[in-house]
Amino acid sequence: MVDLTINLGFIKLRNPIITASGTFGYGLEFSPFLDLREIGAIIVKGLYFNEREGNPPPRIFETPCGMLNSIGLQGIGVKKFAEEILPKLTDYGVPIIVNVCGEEDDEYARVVEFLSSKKGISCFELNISCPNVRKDGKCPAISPEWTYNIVKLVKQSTKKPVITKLSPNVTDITEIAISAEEAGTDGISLINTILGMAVDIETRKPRLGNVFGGLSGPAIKPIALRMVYQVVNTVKVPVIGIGGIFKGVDALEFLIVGAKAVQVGTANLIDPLAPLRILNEIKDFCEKKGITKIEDIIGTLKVGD
Amino acid sequence: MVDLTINLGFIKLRNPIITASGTFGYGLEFSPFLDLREIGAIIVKGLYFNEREGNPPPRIFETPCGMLNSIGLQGIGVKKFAEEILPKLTDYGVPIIVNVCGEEDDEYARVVEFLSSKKGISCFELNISCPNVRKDGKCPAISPEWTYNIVKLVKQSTKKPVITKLSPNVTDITEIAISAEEAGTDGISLINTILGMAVDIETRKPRLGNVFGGLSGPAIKPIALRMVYQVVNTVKVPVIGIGGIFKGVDALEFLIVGAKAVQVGTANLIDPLAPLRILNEIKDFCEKKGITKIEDIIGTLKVGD
Amino acid sequence: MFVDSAQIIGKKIWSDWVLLSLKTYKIAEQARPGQFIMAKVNDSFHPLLRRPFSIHNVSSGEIEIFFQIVGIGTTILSEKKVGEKLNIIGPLGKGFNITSSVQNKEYYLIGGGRGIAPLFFLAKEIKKAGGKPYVLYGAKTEKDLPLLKKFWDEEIQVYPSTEDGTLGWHGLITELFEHKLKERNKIEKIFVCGPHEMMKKIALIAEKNKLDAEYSLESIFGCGIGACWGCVVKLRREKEKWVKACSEGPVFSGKEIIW
Amino acid sequence: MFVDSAQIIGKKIWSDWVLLSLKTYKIAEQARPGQFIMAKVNDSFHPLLRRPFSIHNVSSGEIEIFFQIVGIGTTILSEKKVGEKLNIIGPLGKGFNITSSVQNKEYYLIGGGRGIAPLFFLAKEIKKAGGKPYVLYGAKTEKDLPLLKKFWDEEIQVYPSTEDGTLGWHGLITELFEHKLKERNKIEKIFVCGPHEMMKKIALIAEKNKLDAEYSLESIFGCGIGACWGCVVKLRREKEKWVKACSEGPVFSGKEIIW
Ligand SMILES: Cc1cc2nc3c(=O)[nH]c(=O)nc-3n(C[C@H](O)[C@H](O)[C@H](O)COP(=O)(O)OP(=O)(O)OC[C@H]3O[C@@H](n4cnc5c(N)ncnc54)[C@H](O)[C@@H]3O)c2cc1C
Ligand SMILES: Cc1cc2nc3c(=O)[nH]c(=O)nc-3n(C[C@H](O)[C@H](O)[C@H](O)COP(=O)(O)OP(=O)(O)OC[C@H]3O[C@@H](n4cnc5c(N)ncnc54)[C@H](O)[C@@H]3O)c2cc1C
Ligand SMILES: Cc1cc2nc3c(=O)[nH]c(=O)nc-3n(C[C@H](O)[C@H](O)[C@H](O)COP(=O)(O)O)c2cc1C
Ligand SMILES: Cc1cc2nc3c(=O)[nH]c(=O)nc-3n(C[C@H](O)[C@H](O)[C@H](O)COP(=O)(O)O)c2cc1C
Ligand code: FES
Ligand code: FES
Repeated sequence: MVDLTINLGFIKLRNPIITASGTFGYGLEFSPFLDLREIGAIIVKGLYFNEREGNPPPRIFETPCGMLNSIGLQGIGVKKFAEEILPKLTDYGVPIIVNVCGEEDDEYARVVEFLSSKKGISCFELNISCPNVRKDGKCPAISPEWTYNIVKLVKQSTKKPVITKLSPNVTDITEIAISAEEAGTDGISLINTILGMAVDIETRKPRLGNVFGGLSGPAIKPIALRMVYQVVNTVKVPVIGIGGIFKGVDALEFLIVGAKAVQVGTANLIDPLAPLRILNEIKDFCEKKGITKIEDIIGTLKVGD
Repeated sequence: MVDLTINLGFIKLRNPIITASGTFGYGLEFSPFLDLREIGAIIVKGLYFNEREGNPPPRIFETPCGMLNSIGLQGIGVKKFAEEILPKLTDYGVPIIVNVCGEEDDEYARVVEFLSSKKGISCFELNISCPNVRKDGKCPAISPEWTYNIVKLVKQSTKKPVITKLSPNVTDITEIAISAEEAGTDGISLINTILGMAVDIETRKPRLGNVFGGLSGPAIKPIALRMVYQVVNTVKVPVIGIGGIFKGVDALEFLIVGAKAVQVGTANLIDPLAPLRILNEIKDFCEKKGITKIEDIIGTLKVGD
Repeated sequence: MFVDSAQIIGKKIWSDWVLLSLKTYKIAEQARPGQFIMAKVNDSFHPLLRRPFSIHNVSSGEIEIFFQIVGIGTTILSEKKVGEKLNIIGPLGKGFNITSSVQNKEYYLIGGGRGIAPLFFLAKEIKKAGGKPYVLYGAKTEKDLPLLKKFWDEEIQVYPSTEDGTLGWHGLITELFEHKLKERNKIEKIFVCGPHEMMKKIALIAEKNKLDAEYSLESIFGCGIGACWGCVVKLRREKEKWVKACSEGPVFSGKEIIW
Repeated sequence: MFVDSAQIIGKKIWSDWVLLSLKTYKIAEQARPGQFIMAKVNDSFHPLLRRPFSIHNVSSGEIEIFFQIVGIGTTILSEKKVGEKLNIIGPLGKGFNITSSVQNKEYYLIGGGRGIAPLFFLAKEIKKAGGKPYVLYGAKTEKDLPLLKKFWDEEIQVYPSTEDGTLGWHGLITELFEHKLKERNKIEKIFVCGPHEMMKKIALIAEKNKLDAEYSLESIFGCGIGACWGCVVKLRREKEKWVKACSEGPVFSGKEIIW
């Protein structure tokens, strides 16, 4: 028996597998396929305060070992979420994390204020890193000050723990991580998608209605892993690794460089059983190696000889 | 017949296909496979002033649709290059571009000064963007000022045209491109590799001796294409697109977003015939579409309806 | 909705058209016309995403898919051999609405190119329920109409059209439709699947003739199970909004589609 | 050096060991023992890079490769069928140095696991030139020695060793080598290929016994043609330096290798 529990300090997880925002719907979509209860935590699709239309299609384009998306955070808004989704989702008894969005800095505060009073939400993940909302792909997570301000504001607006989700589209990821930590974030998750584009040579049009989109999937894993490693070595708050995790070995790489948990994203779209399959692969690895506690793997990278 | 010639202003090319530095040796390695003369231009492996040892192995690791490398610019130095390689290479009558490296800013100047007097070099490409030289993956191309200074210095040290090669590991690629342009660069090429890493879960060691390495190949194409598009829309100097170009369609995507020429990198390692195969695929496309001049394709992206 | 590793038990190829029969009990049992499956064509990361295919036919414990080879995924799929397994999810989406009182009612089923795929299953179901399906089956040229015989074998009326006149009506399927409407105009409903431009033209004709119509829309799917919001199409529902084609469609009423 | 699309004309599998015969006139004509080919196992981007394999055997217009299934590339390669094509580049690298005066000289050829692959071709060539090759062939267990019969058929002396004692010498191949050196010590040169740790131990023994030795080194190859500097190994040449294993090796003299 392998002890798979993870203590992030502000929350205890049954296991280190979390489903990434935007790739797992509102959770319920996956209940025909797997027992949601067995997942470490579920992060729901990013929520703005109000309902939101998202970007014009095409919104998805496949690239080598990856995909571009420019969904643009279409969603139902906090009220509908609290009324129609949350009650059903809490029934499953799985920790629920809400991915929080905002067009203005202020909106982040309004979202967490509104939702803080609702039962069943474990913590918030601040999506300050979505490349699909503005045409130029800019977002708060590309600036240390902007990041600091939003995290600070949100921390003042809720007593619940807050995870800040960082963008890879930066020169120095550690600088942003430090800002988030200084502003009081309880945890850091990374990476969100990498800004990219593709062109249809027949029509000479961009493949996405929004021109730019976010790259995700196995293609980006090496970049994600590097950034997670850099951030783990910079901040003290727990770090959650995201990016191209499709198999147990991928998750293990992130844990070894020091992530305390991981999020499974694009993999869910292809294999709705991915979170539990990956979990089982981790379990098998531990059993084979005689590892009795998953936490014993975290941060065990051997650098130098 | 399709007119494939490209005028970069400072140099005319027989066609838009250039071989990327570090993936085509010193050129001669490929003479058993293809007629070098038919390539638009050859960029040789990055040269420091002196011979250089490079990084400890493993130096290469394959990732999904991509590869990490941490060669660390092993090379023979300018003198040996000028004596042993250049004379043979010039015999082929293909434009030769030297990729210039430096540990200190000053070294870039010394390399171009030394080589400017040698016969057969068409222009220089400043490699201010190699992520494999310092352990933290930093390089001049992550800073606008640093970029400006080196380009300025090099331009003062040679009369030959200078292409500046940018790094994708930045928040705002246009800012760096502007710096290079202001400092007088004749052209801009991008992208160099993206900083990444990988871990062997069996040994818990990094897959590369140098821990970090540069990601290249099809996996990064969407990111490269986006950056090239951004830079093309920012500067006036000609832009050369690089990143994951394996087929004619890939090259065409870069031309359509506005690159005036492209570089083929990792593809050479897998298919030594890649530069001419890609060229032929472009030619076929033009013929099928009734395009008589390749320059008519450049910058024809249709955005909006 | 099941994830199943379905065995390929039959395969036919006509140049770039492929018919695969798959053994998949649970999916076959629940499938309705207009629903689809998502198939993973190999277990590599390249291509990454599943590909959507309409459920073309259902018989005891089996389904069929019928597709055109257009790119990397369909090429790999076309190379599969009988006996191999294919990982699929299905049945997905909401299918065509055939009301209970089908008896003796007349329907036009209009399929352009690969759009014919879901209409075979639909025609069979309508016929079984005592309705009268008339299938219009259009394509560029004769060799793109490989399913004609299949319809004949089921004794379903099918009217082919080809743009080059090599078979059936010489011209566009939209013209054939207008022509047929003159012959037979007590139509209960039309069901349409095909290229966007074709469906748009059909929609104009249907509106002019005040015909009830349903269209199976295509868009690029990320997941097929409603998780990614990638597949949206614009509908008029209270107000204009982007609606997920995979889980709320792919079949939508002509009344709500914004072309 | 040629890029060739070589037809697979023969295949044998023993659990995770595979022997492929390839029709490739030009490469076969130029190949020397110790040289290798780079194979693209499919035409996908995943896996991306070619994989290096020693030239295991050469006969008129054909070469053989012999490999162990260890990961994605070798798995895909093992699933190829006779009749399919394989894109290869070869012959690459510098092979073993067998001087002209081989006549009656004695050689130990020491192969651990998949390291045996290049030694078959080498043994045949030595024999043809009138020399006496003695092959030491070591592995974990009996089933990892599928090539024994092949050596016997060529009447080449081969001494197996297994770590578990299921066949031949019970123990490590390095121990077998020390043992054999006592029997026969007028050795002209030894040729070694196998896991790094094994070769390192052999090198110590060879040095102690002042034996001339060549080793075929492995490292991770990016291109195999000297273009990327990915494959370097540390050598003592004037000073210590990183040398490309693919184009200046993979075979190096024991005198220059820094273990
Ligand atoms: C609900 C639904 C049902 C479908 N049923 C059938 C069917 O029964 N028979 C059939 O032949 N085809 C059907 N299609 C279309 C089919 O899914 C695509 O042809 C297929 O995914 C292309 O895959 P590929 O890898 O071969 O093409 P790619 O190499 O990915 O692309 C080739 C071309 O196909 C387009 N394309 C790619 N993915 C999709 C997609 N998900 N939907 C539409 N176009 C796409 C691309 O834009 C490109 O122009 C259906 C599509 C949908 C949405
Ligand atoms: C010059 C040379 C000749 C070789 N000849 C043979 C031969 O005749 N028969 C044989 O069985 N093997 C040979 N090898 C090793 C063979 O190339 C690798 O086993 C193969 O590339 C692994 O590919 P894979 O995709 O199956 O493994 P992967 O999935 O890529 O990796 C599996 C394991 O193999 C290791 N590996 C990956 N690539 C290489 C590489 N290029 N070199 C060494 N190890 C690698 C990885 O580190 C990993 O531990 C040779 C290697 C070299 C350098
Ligand atoms: C279709 C899609 C939608 C996404 N939506 C969101 C979102 O709403 N909020 C968010 O923070 N991240 C969103 N992401 C980013 C993912 O949560 C994740 O950070 C990223 O995809 C990288 O992980 P992966 O490679 O495992 O997918 C989305 C990603 C995809 C592919
Ligand atoms: C093995 C290897 C070595 C490289 N060496 C250099 C170099 O010396 N100088 C340089 O400017 N870029 C170097 N690069 C970067 C490439 O020139 C190119 O910018 C990058 O690989 C992206 O293009 P690609 O995806 O087509 O490979 C190297 C890349 C690889 C893979
Ligand atoms: S394809 Fe993912 S929501 Fe429809
Ligand atoms: S493998 Fe590329 S230089 Fe040796």
